[in-house]
Amino acid sequence: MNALLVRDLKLAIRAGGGFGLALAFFLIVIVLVPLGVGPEMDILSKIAPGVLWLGALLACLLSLDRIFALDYEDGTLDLLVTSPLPLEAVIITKALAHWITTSLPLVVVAPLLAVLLGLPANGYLWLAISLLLGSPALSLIGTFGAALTLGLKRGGLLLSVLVLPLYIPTLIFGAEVAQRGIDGAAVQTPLLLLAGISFGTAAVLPFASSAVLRINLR
Amino acid sequence: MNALLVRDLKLAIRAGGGFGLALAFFLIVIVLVPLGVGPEMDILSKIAPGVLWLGALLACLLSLDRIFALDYEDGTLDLLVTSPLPLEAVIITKALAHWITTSLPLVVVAPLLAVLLGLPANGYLWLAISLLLGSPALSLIGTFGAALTLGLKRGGLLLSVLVLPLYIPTLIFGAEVAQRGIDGAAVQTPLLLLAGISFGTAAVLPFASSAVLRINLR
Amino acid sequence: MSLWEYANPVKFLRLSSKVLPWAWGLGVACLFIGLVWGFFFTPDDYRMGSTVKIIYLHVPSALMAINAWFMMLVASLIWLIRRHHVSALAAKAAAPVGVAMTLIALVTGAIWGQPMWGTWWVWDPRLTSFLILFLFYLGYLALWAGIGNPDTAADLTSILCIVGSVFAVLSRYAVNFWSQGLHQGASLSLDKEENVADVFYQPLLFSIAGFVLLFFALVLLGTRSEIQFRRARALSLRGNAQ
Amino acid sequence: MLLSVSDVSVSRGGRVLLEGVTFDLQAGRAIVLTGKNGIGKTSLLRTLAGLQDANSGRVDVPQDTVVYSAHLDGIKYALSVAENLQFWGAVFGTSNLDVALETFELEDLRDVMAGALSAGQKRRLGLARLLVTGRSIWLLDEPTVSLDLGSVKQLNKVLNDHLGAGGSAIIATHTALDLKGQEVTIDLGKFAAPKTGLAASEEAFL
Amino acid sequence: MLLSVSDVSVSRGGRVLLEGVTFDLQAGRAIVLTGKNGIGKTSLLRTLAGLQDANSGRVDVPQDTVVYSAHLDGIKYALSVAENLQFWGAVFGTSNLDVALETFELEDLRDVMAGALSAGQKRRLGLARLLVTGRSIWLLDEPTVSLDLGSVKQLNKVLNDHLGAGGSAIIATHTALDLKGQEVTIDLGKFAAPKTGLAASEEAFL
Ligand code: HEM
Ligand SMILES: Nc1ncnc2c1ncn2[C@@H]1O[C@H](COP(=O)(O)OP(=O)(O)OP(=O)(O)O)[C@@H](O)[C@H]1O
Ligand SMILES: Nc1ncnc2c1ncn2[C@@H]1O[C@H](COP(=O)(O)OP(=O)(O)OP(=O)(O)O)[C@@H](O)[C@H]1O
Ligand SMILES: [Mg+2]
Ligand SMILES: [Mg+2]
Repeated sequence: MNALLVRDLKLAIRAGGGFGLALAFFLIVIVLVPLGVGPEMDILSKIAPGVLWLGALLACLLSLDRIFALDYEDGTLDLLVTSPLPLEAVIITKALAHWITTSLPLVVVAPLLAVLLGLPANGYLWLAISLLLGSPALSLIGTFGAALTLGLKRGGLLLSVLVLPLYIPTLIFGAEVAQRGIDGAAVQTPLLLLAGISFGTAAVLPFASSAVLRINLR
Repeated sequence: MNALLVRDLKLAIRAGGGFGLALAFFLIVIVLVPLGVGPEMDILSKIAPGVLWLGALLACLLSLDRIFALDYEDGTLDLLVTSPLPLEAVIITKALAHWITTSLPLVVVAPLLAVLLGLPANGYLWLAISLLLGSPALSLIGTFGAALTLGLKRGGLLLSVLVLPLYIPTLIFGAEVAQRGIDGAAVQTPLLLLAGISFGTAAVLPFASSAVLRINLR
Repeated sequence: MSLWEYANPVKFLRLSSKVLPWAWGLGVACLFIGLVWGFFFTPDDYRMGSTVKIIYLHVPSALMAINAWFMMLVASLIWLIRRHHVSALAAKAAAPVGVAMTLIALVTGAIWGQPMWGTWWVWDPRLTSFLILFLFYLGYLALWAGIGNPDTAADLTSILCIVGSVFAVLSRYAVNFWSQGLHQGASLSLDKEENVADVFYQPLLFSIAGFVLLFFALVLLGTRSEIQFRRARALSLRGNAQ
Repeated sequence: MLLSVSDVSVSRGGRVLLEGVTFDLQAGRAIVLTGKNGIGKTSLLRTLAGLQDANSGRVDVPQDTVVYSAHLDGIKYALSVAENLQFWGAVFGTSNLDVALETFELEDLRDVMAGALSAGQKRRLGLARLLVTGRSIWLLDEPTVSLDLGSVKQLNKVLNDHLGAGGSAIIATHTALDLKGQEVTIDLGKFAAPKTGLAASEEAFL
Repeated sequence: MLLSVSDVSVSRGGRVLLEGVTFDLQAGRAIVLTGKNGIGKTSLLRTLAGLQDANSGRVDVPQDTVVYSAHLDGIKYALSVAENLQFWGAVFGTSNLDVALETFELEDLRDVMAGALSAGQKRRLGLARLLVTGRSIWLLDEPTVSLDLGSVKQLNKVLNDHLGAGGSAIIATHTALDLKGQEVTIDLGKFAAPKTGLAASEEAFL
């Protein structure tokens, strides 16, 4: 398990700045938003929590196809499935590796980038917390989507179409936590729901993903 | 040339709804935005032109890696480069195929989806025109980016990081045309600039892309 | 004789060919009665004027859009558990019909919304979650279209349907949480105070019955053509064997 | 008896390829599968490896004894030769790395990124993985592809050593191997299903 | 003289692999390149195909006469066998599809999606492409990989016909081919560069 995690992290880093890339993408999206919607700070700061969450979602999305596709294409997945490792554990490890390389850096810098969008200061903490609690769900759901589209060459667009709708509850609760944090309202309910989604997906989705993987390798 | 175009379109369609997927992705992005930033129509309609342009940009982006990567992985590109077709023509054809499968459908439905964001009615036409004029540049720039990241396995994130900054002028002028259309201001200047970018990239970038391709295959 | 016997594709083809004309006939008749009655023989609503008549298309299609997904869910479960091909193909056939229903509901709703709320669209929870359902349909269809091997596609779409259902319910809840509504509450429950008046209610029931029957007919038709498609594939596999 | 296959039919893409396949594998012995392109060698091996279900019949493979080596070698180009092998060692809970490197003459390439290997060197790395796993039954799909003559000889020796040490192997190949009489060659042509044979999931529609 | 290589050195990954490579290719003749894994056969062929520059020396290849067939066959899995060949026919402005299908016994698979082919069938499709292009100089990188014995014989025949018709070929291979004395075999081992040889772009830093 450990070996797999280490290997995945190593590969992500050697493929050219595993950590940096997700960050750079996130940054670019955050910069593009004012360029698209105009520079008025009052509008920007109103949409800031949502935009930050959407940026994180997209950064996550764009790195999903690396989770299994590389291993599938070079035959590693066949060998992993026939190895002594339980497939569910393989899947959780891969989701974890994805989370570490993609989401974790985002959680750390999101409050920094929030400055660019004029997010009110009392929102920083809750933004970070919401991302921290919600992003594992993004990786786990994404892993499921990646497993579904395994057999398809460059199925990036299909993957997005499958995964983004599944991201909706996470997005809503996540943005809501950040928004309520800014408004000074009670964040407890959406926060618990967010954590609930992360735990729920961690408990259930790996089984679905492993079934899907086996079907795809058949 | 024709044969290549037909083949690329065929492949896009057989890979499962080449046309439909970009549309579906676009729709999803348009739905996610309110879910992130909140349901207030007055804010949404203010950011609508920018969001629609960003959505189109992302839909474009997500399908870029199909342009060369598949042909590279299965060895076709080696064979194409050593074939009698001039490489620049190959590149323009591939950009065209990408534009037809991705951008063209977006141009058609963007005004429809604009309803969801409450885009003022007088913006529909200019939105469509701006997308029509600007999207060829997106495909051409994207082709260049795809050529740059060719050797990298699943370089989707890197590709985005390279290409998105190059998209900035197109995005700015495109969103500006749509915005001015709504405000009833003169659209001529940004419109000409937008068209200029599309023509300029069509005239110059294929040469850069073909140099890059040759280097990457070396 | 067990009901499962009709899960055999060949038997299903035979039985459905007998049922299909009835479903068509009854469906068209009910819909015709419902629409004609509703459009021409009911008074205008005191608040909404004649626009209220959109209800005869809007409500049945919205109902069917949701129920079609539910049917797909059940069919997917049956396929995964009992491996009846008919079940998987019925789910596949229901999806485009469901999408069409969703679109009808969206479009009629938007047309209704323009006079009633002064806007084609608002991000009301009911509307939003309906749009989200549409997205789930799109994903489901895209997966079917993307995968070549029919059995693999059946398996994967079934799993997606189940996982998707859970997330659709979650989304529904989340959306409620996210915005307050403008849209009508449930008004068909029989014991409610604010029920639509009887004059509107009876033709509506006909129209709903018509939609249900037509849905049934369309799914039967779709399933039949999917089965025939697989049959042709099997025959050509046998013929083209090298 | 290590592994037994009785009356198995194998299908792929909806068609039955092989039927009535029956054989046993003993410790210290090898089975060489031959047959023309497309007969179903790869499909049979995938069935034995548990990646694909048999269309009918019984496949008995004891748990955790088999290692599968496919057309593709599962090599990570961004890892060095040694790192590639280390990973599989960790997955299979073993660590006889050096032996594997030495056996397939990869010591010099130990720290080279696998992406910079030639076709044959990659194949040798893929084969070295077998030694690292410590499994006793090897399922090999065309192991000699891309190998030069020296490497084929070396592979032959490795196989003989493996059989000598009580291991066993099932090998699909088009090139002749010299396994000193420890092998049974099975021409899959004799199990070839009639062209009209359809897999169960297709039969259902007729 | 169709193609000539004089005193060429070939480098890959910053190291010189081969140096002083010199040979000529005549019409109706073939050159067979041999040498152990990693010696530089693929790199040399890529140089001849114009995909890679020679480190030094002269490569003379007349324009539009060469077709290259690599380790990978450039097959589109989502196109049928015939569609794959048609495409290459259109690119090279030719249309002798049926001959190519017949020669490599692919007629039965004509309308099968290429993704559903076995390893050897894919290879045969890749080889059939050569016939479709109508080019006279074939550069073949390990053409016999994955082929069954019958197909190897068939390939041999195709090659002999090609040479007989005045075509020519350069073939990197580990398996013996029987080209009726029309071939010159070059063991690249004799051109192997010393291990310390660096490519020009690396030399520059020393
Ligand atoms: C695009 C806009 C609209 C959408 C997507 C939409 C969607 C829906 C949905 C999903 C249902 C639920 C069916 C059910 O669960 O039973 C429904 C029912 C209904 N809608 Fe709409 N609707 C829209 C606009 C409108 C408008 C503008 C009106 C009128 C003011 C309206 C009036 C109703 C009524 C009366 C019902 C029946 C309520 C019930 O019995 O449940 N809708 N609509
Ligand atoms: N992308 C690369 N980067 C760096 N070095 C490489 C790369 N590709 C190949 N090499 C090195 O170049 C050498 C020659 O490789 P090449 O593929 O030409 O050998 P080959 O003679 O075709 O071998 P084989 O018979 O195994 O196919 C090898 O030693 C290999 O390690
Ligand atoms: N993904 C697939 N879908 C449909 N049919 C397939 C698929 N893969 C292989 N086949 C078919 O199954 C048959 C057997 O393929 P298999 O790969 O098992 O052959 P093989 O004996 O290994 O051949 P080779 O020696 O060429 O590797 C072939 O006729 C092929 O056309
Ligand atoms: Mg095989
Ligand atoms: Mg080589």
